[in-house]
Amino acid sequence: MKFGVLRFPGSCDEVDALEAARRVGDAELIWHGSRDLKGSDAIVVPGGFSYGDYLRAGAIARFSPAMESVIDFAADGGLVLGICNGFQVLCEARLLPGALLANENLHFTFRQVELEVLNSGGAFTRACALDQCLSIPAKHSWGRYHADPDTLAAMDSSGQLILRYAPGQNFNGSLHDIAGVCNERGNVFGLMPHPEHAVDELIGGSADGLKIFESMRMTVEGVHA
Amino acid sequence: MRARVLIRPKAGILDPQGAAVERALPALGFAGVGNVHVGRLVELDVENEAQLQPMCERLLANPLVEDYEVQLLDGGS
Amino acid sequence: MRARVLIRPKAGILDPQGAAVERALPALGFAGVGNVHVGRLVELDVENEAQLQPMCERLLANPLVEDYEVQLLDGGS
Amino acid sequence: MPESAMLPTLDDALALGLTQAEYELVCEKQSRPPNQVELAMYSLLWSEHCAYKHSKKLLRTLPTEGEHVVMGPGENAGAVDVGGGLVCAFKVESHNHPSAVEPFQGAATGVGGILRDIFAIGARPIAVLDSLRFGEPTSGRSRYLLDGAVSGIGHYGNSIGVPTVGGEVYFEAPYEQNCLVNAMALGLAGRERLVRSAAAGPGNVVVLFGASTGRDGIGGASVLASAELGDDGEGKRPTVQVGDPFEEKKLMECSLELLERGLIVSLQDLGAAGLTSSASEMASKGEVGIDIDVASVPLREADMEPFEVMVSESQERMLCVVEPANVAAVMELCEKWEVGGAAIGTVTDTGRMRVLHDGELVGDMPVRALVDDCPLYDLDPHKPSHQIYPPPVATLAGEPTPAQALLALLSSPNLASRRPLFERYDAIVQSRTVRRPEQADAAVLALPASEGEPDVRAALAVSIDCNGRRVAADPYTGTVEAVLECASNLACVGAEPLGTTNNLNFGNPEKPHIAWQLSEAVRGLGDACRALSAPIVGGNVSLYNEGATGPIYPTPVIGMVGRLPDARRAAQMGFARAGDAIALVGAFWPSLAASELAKLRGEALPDGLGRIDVEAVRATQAAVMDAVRTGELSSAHDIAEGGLAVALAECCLAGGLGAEVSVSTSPETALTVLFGEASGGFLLSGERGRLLELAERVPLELIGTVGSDALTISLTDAGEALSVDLNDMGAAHAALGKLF
Ligand SMILES: Nc1ncnc2c1ncn2[C@@H]1O[C@H](COP(=O)(O)OP(=O)(O)O)[C@@H](O)[C@H]1O
Ligand SMILES: [Mg+2]
Repeated sequence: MKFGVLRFPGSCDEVDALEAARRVGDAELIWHGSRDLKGSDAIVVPGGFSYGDYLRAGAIARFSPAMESVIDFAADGGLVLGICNGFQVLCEARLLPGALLANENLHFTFRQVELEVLNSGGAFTRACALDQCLSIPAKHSWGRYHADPDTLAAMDSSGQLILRYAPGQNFNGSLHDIAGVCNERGNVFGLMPHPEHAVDELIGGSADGLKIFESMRMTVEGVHA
Repeated sequence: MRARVLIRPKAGILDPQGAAVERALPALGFAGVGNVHVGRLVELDVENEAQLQPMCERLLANPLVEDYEVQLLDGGS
Repeated sequence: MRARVLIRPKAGILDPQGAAVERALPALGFAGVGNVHVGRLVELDVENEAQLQPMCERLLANPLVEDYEVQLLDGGS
Repeated sequence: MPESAMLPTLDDALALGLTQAEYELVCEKQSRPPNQVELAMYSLLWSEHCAYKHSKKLLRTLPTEGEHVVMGPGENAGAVDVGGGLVCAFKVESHNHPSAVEPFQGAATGVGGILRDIFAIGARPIAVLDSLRFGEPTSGRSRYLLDGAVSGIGHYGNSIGVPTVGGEVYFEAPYEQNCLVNAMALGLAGRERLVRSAAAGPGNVVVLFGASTGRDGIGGASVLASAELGDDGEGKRPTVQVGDPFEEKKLMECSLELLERGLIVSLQDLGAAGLTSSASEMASKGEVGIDIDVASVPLREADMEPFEVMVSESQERMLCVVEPANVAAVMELCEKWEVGGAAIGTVTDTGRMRVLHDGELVGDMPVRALVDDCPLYDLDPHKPSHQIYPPPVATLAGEPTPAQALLALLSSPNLASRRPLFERYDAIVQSRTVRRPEQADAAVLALPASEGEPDVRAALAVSIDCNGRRVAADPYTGTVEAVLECASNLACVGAEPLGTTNNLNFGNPEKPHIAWQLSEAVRGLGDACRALSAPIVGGNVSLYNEGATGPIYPTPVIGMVGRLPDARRAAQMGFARAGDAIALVGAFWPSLAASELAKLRGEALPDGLGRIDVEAVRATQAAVMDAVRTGELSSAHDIAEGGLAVALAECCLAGGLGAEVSVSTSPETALTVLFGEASGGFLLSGERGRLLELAERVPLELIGTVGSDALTISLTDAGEALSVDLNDMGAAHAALGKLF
């Protein structure tokens, strides 16, 4: 399978995501100005600061030509993973419900966090076990997930709350400790922590993030856990 | 025409920046301050003022979490 | 009394946020936009309006790089 | 040459910081009084910052050559060979004054500046480290500066995608009025990709690319503004430079792609003194001339005068020399990365730096005079008859018990955990960071796997250090200690030093006692780097760091880069396994003089530190490095501020394990043995037998065992000296959190 990883001028973690994806399949970078997704089976919108993230994180990036194609791709059921800034972009593009606000501590914060898998049946977590704990680093200033109560209730009942910060790990003040959510259809997933930075024990001591990429491969290739 | 857009966190959404200012002011000797909110200010020249609302909806504000208010600053030009 | 403080980048100081918005708007089909500046908005209740200026100088604005403007919103309280 | 504007006077020259003799020399070099543009340019290039007037002669004594050195001082950054066809470029630079004025932007643009130095020589930046000094955190201003500087560094580094992997911060009263913000950056490049800044090829085009030019940082030179402009008020003269990391990100990618595609002849960043310095240095290094037309420079503000364009310090700009045939391709690439680009001049064979405005000549100077002919001054060093720094204010009263002293030290601003700071930095972007802050004494960054052995990745190790209080007590020995400390940090992760950079932060060198500090420090720096075969490949000098209450502590910040063959074996500093033996390694002769404990007790600085046996320290470092490289140790940590007890506590806290330790001493010398400081001591843990093998090479004493939930230290003849719970140590160590 082939991952396409978007690259904005201000992307920072796109090469990390590319290399992480290459551990489970092929992967290629896609320039923000291009509408051609190069036949990708899944898209990663990576971390960083897309267009400088002035105004609001992701606000400008969502209008890029590449994102227009990603919106169509998602509408056709294609898998789209948004990491950190990518999550913000997907929310701004309304591919995911809710919004990401300034961390409650008002600081950029980098910390290894423990995440609980709330739904291991979906396209992005099928390589995980239910309630499994993943050790993955998070690093952001705008990671406080917010959605209105009705939306949250609906998301909860339809299994869209995928990852949650383990007790004591939610430094950004996200509602209900939410770390990662998917859309109703289950083919678009965003999370603030960085799975691409937890794919090699040598670098950071955890390879738990690989499970996300592995799950996507299984989904695309029709493998069931 | 010069226009000003005031963008504020929607009521009911935690505003940690406002809270931080509210906490800091008494420590600096400013008493009697309350209900502090911090938002964004965008000022710009526009030719067509009818564009301001869609601009806010699409880019300048995020209507899910922010309210905005448009002010026209002068009639000229 | 409710007060509003508008905080803007000082003239001549680089305003990357304003520049980013100015670049983005035409691409979204909003033509004829110029001179865009992005700043901050602080709204608060104060008992003593004479405190507003020192508050701005000391906490709300950074006078080295920002100008501020105080608006009083109503007489009541 | 039209003398349109009024000719500036001697008074203008003095206001711009030139001496009368220097001004007269300028007149001589020009064969006439300089005009406005020329005087502005001379005054900057002949400033201490650009001309190193008071330090150049000393710097010439430093060792700059060695087997690993690929590029020594003189270029934008130095570089060492790290194997596999790769070089590591690195340099440290100060942004002290701008940070004192506006800490967020000052620190942010400091990071931006040092990153440009790295990619200016063709290397992709892979890491940043910071070195900060503030007054005691009891001062509100110090906390404000700390918060602003840390936020600014994080803002820039995080946004541009370069990890901040390490650093240091000290709080001492002499920095209250004069904080230090130094930033170091590292980059990687293919050996053949390195590019120099020398302009070459008369007829070639000079292209300025990146951000547009505004009145940023014009500061002092604004005395030259013509009257018509001057009356428009201060708003027109912003001196705070605002950094835009997004612009720099694009500039960096654009620069690297220009080099990769072979489109440019040479490259240079714009830093202090803007176009003036960049263009003149490029011309000087290439022994050519350059013509620049300021009317071609893209401006952020419409009505800038030629001298303003030449001296503007607007950030995020680069200058390159391009063959005419490649100009179109260069512009195309600038467009791709959405950075502005403009041909603003040409390389000439005149040896002159000529400034034009729409074709009209407004400045004309010999490049040599501008760049090389600034007079250099001899220092007049004299050791002061008494210690010039007042004793620190005591914060630990009476005769503390060892447990009280340990907790006081762990919670003291200089020793408390830096976690609240480094959590504001992205330390992992680019997927190289094998050891993050607080995991090991040095940051460790994996290099690409070699072709033959895909499983084994070598790594770089990097450390930055200087204890200014100890340098104040003894400039020579204190500087030697700082260099040794860096090398010890590298040894703990199994790395051998390859090269060194330094930032000499001192007071006013025209004062004999500061001149003495500076000369002694440079002598120590040279001796130590020679002894370690870790030559100096670059650096920076920041002088005149004085406030109303006196000079800063002399602060020669040392940055050292080393290499280890197998990243997997980089040791961690935390104890890892209950039951492991703990060894004290090295000829370790601690003393309380100038120690952290002495500071907490308000003791005056001593006149001189004990001599160091550098060869013995070096031998210990080599033995530790070899032992770490076997991968058979559980942990390694060197003993620094706070002495043995604090080092043990740090091993416990990092590993979440206690220890039982017994040291041979009597109650009278207990505090010295527990908290005294000296170079050359290490704590290793691991299997007893494995540790004992080391005893054949270096002094080694088994002092205890890892385990339990407390650190317990007993004295051989006097029973238990202290026993402190891990939780209590952890709470003390977290003291810095309250400052943010
Ligand atoms: N303390 C020092 N030790 C060694 N080299 C130094 C020192 N200070 C400055 N240099 C070298 O002098 C040259 C000029 O330095 P600087 O003006 O800071 O360069 P840049 O403008 O590129 O930042 C550089 O090559 C730098 O490495
Ligand atoms: Mg340079």
